[in-house]
Amino acid sequence: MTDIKISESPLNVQSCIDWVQSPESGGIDVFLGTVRNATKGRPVQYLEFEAYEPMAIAEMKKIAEEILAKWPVNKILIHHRTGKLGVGEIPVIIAVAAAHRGAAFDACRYAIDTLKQTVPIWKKEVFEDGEVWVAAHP
Amino acid sequence: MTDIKISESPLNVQSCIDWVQSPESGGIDVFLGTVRNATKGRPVQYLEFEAYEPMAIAEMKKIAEEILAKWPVNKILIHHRTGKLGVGEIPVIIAVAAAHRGAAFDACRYAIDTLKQTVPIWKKEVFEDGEVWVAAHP
Amino acid sequence: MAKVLSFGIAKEITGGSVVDVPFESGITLSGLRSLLESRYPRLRDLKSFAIAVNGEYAAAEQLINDTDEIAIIPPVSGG
Amino acid sequence: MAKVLSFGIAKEITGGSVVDVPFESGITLSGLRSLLESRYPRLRDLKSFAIAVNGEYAAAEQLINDTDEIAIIPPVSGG
Repeated sequence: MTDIKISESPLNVQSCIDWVQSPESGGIDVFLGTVRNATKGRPVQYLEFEAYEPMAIAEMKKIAEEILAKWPVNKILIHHRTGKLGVGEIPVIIAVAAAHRGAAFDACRYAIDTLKQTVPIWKKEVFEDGEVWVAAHP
Repeated sequence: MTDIKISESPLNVQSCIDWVQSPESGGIDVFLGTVRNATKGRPVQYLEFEAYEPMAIAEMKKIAEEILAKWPVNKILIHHRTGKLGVGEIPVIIAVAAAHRGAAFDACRYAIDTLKQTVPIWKKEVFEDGEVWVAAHP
Repeated sequence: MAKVLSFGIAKEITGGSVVDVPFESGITLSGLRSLLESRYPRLRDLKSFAIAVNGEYAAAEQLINDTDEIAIIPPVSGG
Repeated sequence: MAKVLSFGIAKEITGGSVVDVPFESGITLSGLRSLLESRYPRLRDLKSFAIAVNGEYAAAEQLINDTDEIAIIPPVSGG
């Protein structure tokens, strides 16, 4: 089972964990992205996330389907936020429940690594004196 | 910073995550152990966890200290429950916050793998028709 | 003529989240890429960019119609 | 004579969470291990067991006093 969502509202970790839990699972790995206060020493004021939403949802579903085909996991949740996020806020939650922990760890890590490569979501870092679209330029 | 605890009361995931979060961290990996409803197809009624508490705390602290020496992580939390736990309950929470996600994943996985090898905590699986101390016999 | 969506840095380069780009149906994706690069030269300064057709990453030889939903995908940075 | 703590399956084998075991101070850990195994033969059926001295895993050659806190550690299974 998969639960994929893009939302402008704050993500709720507890309800994500509640969703992935099941009596068949012995381990859950949860990855939370959090907004850092600085990039290469430069203080960050906030991040702004933008998504090409229908395609981003489709690409996140692909990741979840690949994982279900590749690892013995029971449930996968991927939620991503858009809009302005301050330091400490959570842009992404990935939670994977499996009978055994190895698959949960492997799948969760694969999900975030792949999301960062393929899912059409972009972030702009806003500093006191300027802003930068992350990873845009060489 | 480390937060190590053994407790008979239910573990609270949200407060564990709140504790590890910090403005310097960009990623948090959280592992939750959960009680499965069956072991090798045999329905489990509940688990009972017992700890040699002072030594278990000391061994968990060693794991956290090793991790701090080995990976660039900011905060590590390891909470373990004792007593009777029903299906779906959470015996262990490990949460690791780091500037970058790779270290958080590596450290979290190392923590649970090592905990299962060195920390003096034991679980008994209670079935309808008997009980077994896990891993006790060859 | 087709509508082209752009996102992130590409939106700043093309000047809007939806821009009209004139081309003939039946152009290849790589043909469209060259056309976009000459129309918006700053796309060449990006680390890379992909083009999605109807919400899917498309291959260089794919043929494009002006009724397709085309999107410029600069380097993604979610998570 | 020293008090020996035991846990998990070991508690069932020794018959209590604290048992009195007579030995002379200055015995090695491996000596104590043999003594425990002959006193509680079912310890030999375990996959393995360790002995902790004052809350630390102890080495075979370590010398034990009867004032030390000694604990039988059967295979752990936390998590």
